[in-house]
Amino acid sequence: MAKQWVPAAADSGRRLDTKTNSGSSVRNSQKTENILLKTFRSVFPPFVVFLIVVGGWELVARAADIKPYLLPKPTDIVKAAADNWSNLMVSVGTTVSEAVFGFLASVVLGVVLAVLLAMNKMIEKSVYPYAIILQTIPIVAIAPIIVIWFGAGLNAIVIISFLISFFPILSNTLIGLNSTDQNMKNLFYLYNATKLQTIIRLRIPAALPYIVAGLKISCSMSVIGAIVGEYIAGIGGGKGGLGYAITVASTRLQTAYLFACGLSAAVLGIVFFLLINQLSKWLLSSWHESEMRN
Amino acid sequence: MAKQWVPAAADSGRRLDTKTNSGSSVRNSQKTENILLKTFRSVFPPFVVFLIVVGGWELVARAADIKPYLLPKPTDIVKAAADNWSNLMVSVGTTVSEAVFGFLASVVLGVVLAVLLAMNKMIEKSVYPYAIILQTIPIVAIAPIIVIWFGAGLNAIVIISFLISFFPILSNTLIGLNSTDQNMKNLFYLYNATKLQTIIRLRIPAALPYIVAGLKISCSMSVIGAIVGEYIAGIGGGKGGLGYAITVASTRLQTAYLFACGLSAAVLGIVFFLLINQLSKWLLSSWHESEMRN
Amino acid sequence: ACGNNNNSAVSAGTPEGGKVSAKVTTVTNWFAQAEHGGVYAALEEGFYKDAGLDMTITPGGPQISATQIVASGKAEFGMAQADEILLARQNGIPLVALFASFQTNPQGLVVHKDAGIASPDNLHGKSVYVSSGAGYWEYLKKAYSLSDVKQMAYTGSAAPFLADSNVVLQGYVTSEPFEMKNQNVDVDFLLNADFGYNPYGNVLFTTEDYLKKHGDVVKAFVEATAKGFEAYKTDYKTINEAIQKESPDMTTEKLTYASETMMPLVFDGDAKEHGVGYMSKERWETLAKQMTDTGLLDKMPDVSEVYTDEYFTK
Amino acid sequence: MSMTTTNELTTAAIPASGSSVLVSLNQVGKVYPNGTVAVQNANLAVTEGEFLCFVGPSGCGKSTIFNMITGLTSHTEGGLSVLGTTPFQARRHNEIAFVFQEHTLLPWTNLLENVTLPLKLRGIPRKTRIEEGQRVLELVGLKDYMKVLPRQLSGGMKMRVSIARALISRPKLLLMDEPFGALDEITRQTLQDELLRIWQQDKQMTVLFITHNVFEAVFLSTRVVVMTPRPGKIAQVVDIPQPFPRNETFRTAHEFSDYVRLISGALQH
Amino acid sequence: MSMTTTNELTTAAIPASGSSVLVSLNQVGKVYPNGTVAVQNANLAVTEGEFLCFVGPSGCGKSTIFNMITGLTSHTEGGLSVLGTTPFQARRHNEIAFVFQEHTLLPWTNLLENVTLPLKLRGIPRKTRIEEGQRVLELVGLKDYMKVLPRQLSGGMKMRVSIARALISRPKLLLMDEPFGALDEITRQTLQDELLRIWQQDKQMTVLFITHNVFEAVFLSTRVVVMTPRPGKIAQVVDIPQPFPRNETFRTAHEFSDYVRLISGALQH
Ligand SMILES: Nc1ncnc2c1ncn2[C@@H]1O[C@H](COP(=O)(O)OP(=O)(O)OP(=O)(O)O)[C@@H](O)[C@H]1O
Ligand SMILES: Nc1ncnc2c1ncn2[C@@H]1O[C@H](COP(=O)(O)OP(=O)(O)OP(=O)(O)O)[C@@H](O)[C@H]1O
Ligand SMILES: [Mg+2]
Ligand SMILES: [Mg+2]
Repeated sequence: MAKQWVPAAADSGRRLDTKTNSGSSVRNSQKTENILLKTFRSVFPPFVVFLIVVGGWELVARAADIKPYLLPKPTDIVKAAADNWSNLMVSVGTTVSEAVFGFLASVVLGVVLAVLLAMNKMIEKSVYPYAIILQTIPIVAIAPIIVIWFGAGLNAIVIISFLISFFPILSNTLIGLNSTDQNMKNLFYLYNATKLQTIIRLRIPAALPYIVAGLKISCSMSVIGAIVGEYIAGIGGGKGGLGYAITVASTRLQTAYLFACGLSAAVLGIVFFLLINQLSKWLLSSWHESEMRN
Repeated sequence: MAKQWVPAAADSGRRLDTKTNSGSSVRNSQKTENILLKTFRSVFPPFVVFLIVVGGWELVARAADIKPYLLPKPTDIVKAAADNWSNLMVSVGTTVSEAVFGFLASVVLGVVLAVLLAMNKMIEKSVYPYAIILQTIPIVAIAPIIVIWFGAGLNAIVIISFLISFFPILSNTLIGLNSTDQNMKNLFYLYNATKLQTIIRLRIPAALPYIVAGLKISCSMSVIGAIVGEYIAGIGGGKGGLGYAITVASTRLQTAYLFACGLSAAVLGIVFFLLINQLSKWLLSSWHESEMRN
Repeated sequence: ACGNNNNSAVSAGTPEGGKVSAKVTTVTNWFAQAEHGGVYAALEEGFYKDAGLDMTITPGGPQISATQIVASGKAEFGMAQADEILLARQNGIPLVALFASFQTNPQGLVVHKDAGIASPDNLHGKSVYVSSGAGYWEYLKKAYSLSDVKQMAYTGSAAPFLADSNVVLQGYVTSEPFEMKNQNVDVDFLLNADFGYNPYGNVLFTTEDYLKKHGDVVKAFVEATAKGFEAYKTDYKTINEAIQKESPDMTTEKLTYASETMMPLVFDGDAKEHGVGYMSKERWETLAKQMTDTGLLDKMPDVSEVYTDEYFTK
Repeated sequence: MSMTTTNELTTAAIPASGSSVLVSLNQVGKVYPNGTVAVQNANLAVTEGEFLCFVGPSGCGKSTIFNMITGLTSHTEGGLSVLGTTPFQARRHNEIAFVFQEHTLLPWTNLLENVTLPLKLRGIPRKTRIEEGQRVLELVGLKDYMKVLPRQLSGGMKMRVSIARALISRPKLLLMDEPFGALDEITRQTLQDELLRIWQQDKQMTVLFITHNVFEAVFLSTRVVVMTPRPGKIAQVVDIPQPFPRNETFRTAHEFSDYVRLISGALQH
Repeated sequence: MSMTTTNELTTAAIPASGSSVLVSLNQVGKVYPNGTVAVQNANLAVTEGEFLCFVGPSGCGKSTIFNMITGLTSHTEGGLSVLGTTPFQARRHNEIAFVFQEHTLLPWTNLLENVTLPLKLRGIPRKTRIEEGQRVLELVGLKDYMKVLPRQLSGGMKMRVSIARALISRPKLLLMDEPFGALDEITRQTLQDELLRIWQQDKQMTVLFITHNVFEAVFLSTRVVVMTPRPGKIAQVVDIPQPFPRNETFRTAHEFSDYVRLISGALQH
């Protein structure tokens, strides 16, 4: 009889039970250690990949003698960023504020419009195509009108950022609102809930995973939107954002600084994303599979 | 005793029971009528809104005497489109093929990458930030490199279209894959399913509503991507797409034709969207709330 | 008219008999237009072929950087403004200017006739749409103390200009006045060259490396291109038809207007004496100094390395 | 033994004298769009204050009848009236409550919020809501779990929360679809007693109750509706004219086993 | 009357002679992260070929014990072995099957696909899968519903599909969490008989079975594990050393009611 005793909480098998973490019989001091270990584990792999990517890039660029004006080395980029640090920071600051406004507008209008559409199929059918037009019509085509109607600079840029980041929120929210479990809808229906109550107390909470998925897409797109906005409707000069900086670096053939700006934009996008990610964890971790610890 | 008999299937109350439609005791001829009526009902409201929007636009433009080079009237746009019909069709054709390639690449790579990321948290943590970078780094910043590496024209354009439309699919699919119901995951785990089986037989089908939501966002973005690509890395000449046509029309002050091109892009986007919508209906209508008839 | 030849540099060579034979590509700076007339003429009339060059002309576009494409070796020859070449060299891209299409740069500012702007001195308080980072604007800003001018990003659209008579737009003297006339807008044109900033326009260039290795190919290219411009001068109508094939949306009138406007800018000045395409050290030095003064260049470059005039023997 | 059996037609025709008819089915039929005939020719009149149990084999159409009464699905044949009006109007009176066959708890909010949802939807103030919530959670033995999320409960506990939610609104018509199926005998008996107590307190409440347990049906109800499958029909309606309150004495009485045997026989038939 | 009651400690120590121990719990405990002590000091040795029923009040930790045995959740105290190895290794033998308390059907595919899933995951060819699928669907009386999607089924039918899925893989160890709770008496008895028949055919199969129905527990099992709540403990293990096959005679025998009374007493305690 080959019996094998397994001591508690020492089994290494894959744990599907998201309800448990490392087991609460473990003592407190060990818990703190665990948290440190976990943080380390979650920070370490991306860090290693980062090192590999950046190191590899640097090495390949050096080895193959890739010209910096074609593809600058990481060191070139860092140097360019350091040399222009104060300019870069001003640009980043400008872009951040534009992107934030654009994103907030997207969130508010996207969710509100989705709710309106979800409440009435007829409205959805009539209005939704225009939302798609808003997303598909090339910004360059309507940029002049935006500039003329809303004035160049911040206004136009925020509107362009909004136009670019708004649709993913609208679309995802709408699908989420339409995905509510039939049993729960029946529950609210039978308890005589008004449409508004059903939306607020049932359909929006149930759609949260979808809404958050939309936010995750939109948040970094709002950065792109701000940059595109600066590019096509921006004001030049001292307070130009990253879009302006990129154009200038591009015409001046300062490839390394161009990359520094581009990567700043990417970092901005990632920071926005991580913030939304935190929000998502906070909203969903207690009840939705997508954010449960495991 | 105020009793009120309700004859069958004649109740006008709100029907939450998606399982039933108009009641199958209705005779066949009536059914056909119903279908016609339904089609009419679903086509009519958007059509009315269309008339109102376009008519209103025309009237306001005429009344306020808005200059055609600022905001052309619908009639101007139609005329411009008719005058340049064959050019326009060539441009549309070019853009369609670029967008389709870009979109297909997004779908395949987006879903495949999401599956890889979903299979391993470590990979997800390490690789996902780079996906965000891909989406956030301004295309203008890397356009010259894309052109040098892949050559101007179709290649570069498809890649740009891909870069722009890829993230929504990746992000939504990943969230969807992570949303699988715990009970079902347990089921597969206990039946000793391999990771691949769990992905294919459980997590992907369960994630379909999210994947489709991603497709709905991406499909029209691939059109935008193709246009941006043409604008940035396109080649002019006879076979230029809508992006080229827009650039040219813009410098030539042909605002009406510019709008005709922009609206063609929008129509393209809507057509793409409707196709994906049909796909979604076909995939989900039998089991997921978001696409059940009601 | 697209596609790049990856192996073209390899195939360049000089077989016996002293005649070159090479497959080469030229990247222009925009979609095919009259301003590129000389190059297309040389292609159409077979001057490149006669010189042993199997030439492909790739039109540029808004974000297609001829300097980077040539620097990467995907093309042998490119087209850019003189100030761009100086900037490129400062950023480590070893380009050499070979041939200046325009003695007088066609770039300038379009202004409404009724705005009363006769010189940059009158620009105070106006909105000016210029490409972000443009060299001439830095010069004008400094030379005319235009810090109170509202600078806007130019993205190719003229709509803001049409909407407001206080708006000033960048443009080409060969193009924008014609378009504006078509829209019944009365405009004046301030040519940058008239106000002190005159980099050679549409300069054809190659890399130092290519020049060193394939001097004979370069020579053949420059000579054939010069012949092309001479041919274009007399026969621009037929060449324009070829250009129209590349850019079908160009009207004949537009091309004609451009051709007629550009001739003095190409063939007057030093070109009269030294031949079309000629470049002088003084002009390059003036430009380099202007750019250094405005801060576009960190330090004065040695202009003798920037261009070569050894193919101008007249 | 005063056991009476009425067939469906006479039942529909003769409501218990004096009280008003709350729910009435007249030749009601239901065909699902896929062609399944779930219910056929169902006749039934439920008078105020009744406690009516439905028994019948799995898939015979019990839940379907409930869904038609609540208006969640439409009947495709016959006539149906609830609280003197259409099922779709009836729910507007806020006098109907129900327990679904599958517990339907909102996963994002705690038990108290889940249980007090019907009150919240009616705009009852927070203080009352909390009091009432505590009351009904106590009733089902889950007072300690007020702040817990549904996913931390066992299967039986979730069902008990559903029951608490139905009881909180003090309904006039209470529909329960196998509420005690997931419960152990003791919890079940406690809840049976509680339910009868509440029902008796307020003689106005009418209960429709689906169960698979014939003992339970006999113990609880004034009448038992026996259904047969394919297509779902009401086979028999058995009166249980035994006095309330009922207790262990009744459970062990001879009549009790007689009723059980009668109904079991009708089911087997 | 040959009724023996062993307390938990001795049960763990003395497995039935001869056969090997399939599942063994040694002072097993489970504390959920939120602090709930779900199971405490559980000792149990299940030998091959046993039919073991678990009874106990709602929330006493029955499902938790099952989850620990299948490795879905880890035990936080004591030692646990399944099929001679860890719970996490055990499932790799492909010899465990189970019915969850809540039916877990894939909504996007039909009953046949749902039922044959375990075979598909093992790469069994399509033809065999269809044959086996039809066999087990017939067993639970749902052969006509092969091509139907789960949402078109009644509550009890869904549960029967879950049962069919568990039976299809002819497991060595079968865990069933209240499989018959949602079924009417007749379907329930049919399935009980079927289950016993399958179990007896193949003397190697061991069944762990959670139920709220003490009659069912006594009728089916060789031993009944009685649990008490807060914290969940094994209060008593009752042997039912009655011969198989069992039938109506056993159900009406005096021993039967004695066992029922004994276990009900242990539960009430
Ligand atoms: N949405 C639906 N579409 C088609 N058929 C359905 C649907 N819902 C239920 N049915 C069918 O209707 C019949 C009756 O179902 P119902 O749910 O009313 O049974 P039930 O008596 O409640 O059974 P149980 O006791 O198992 O819950 C079944 O045969 C079932 O397959
Ligand atoms: N994920 C969880 N997190 C915290 N507590 C839990 C969790 N799952 C179950 N519990 C608690 O553990 C205890 C036992 O739960 P379990 O599901 O094992 O009960 P059970 O005996 O199966 O009851 P039932 O017969 O009602 O299904 C309960 O008090 C429950 O609240
Ligand atoms: Mg039912
Ligand atoms: Mg349980």
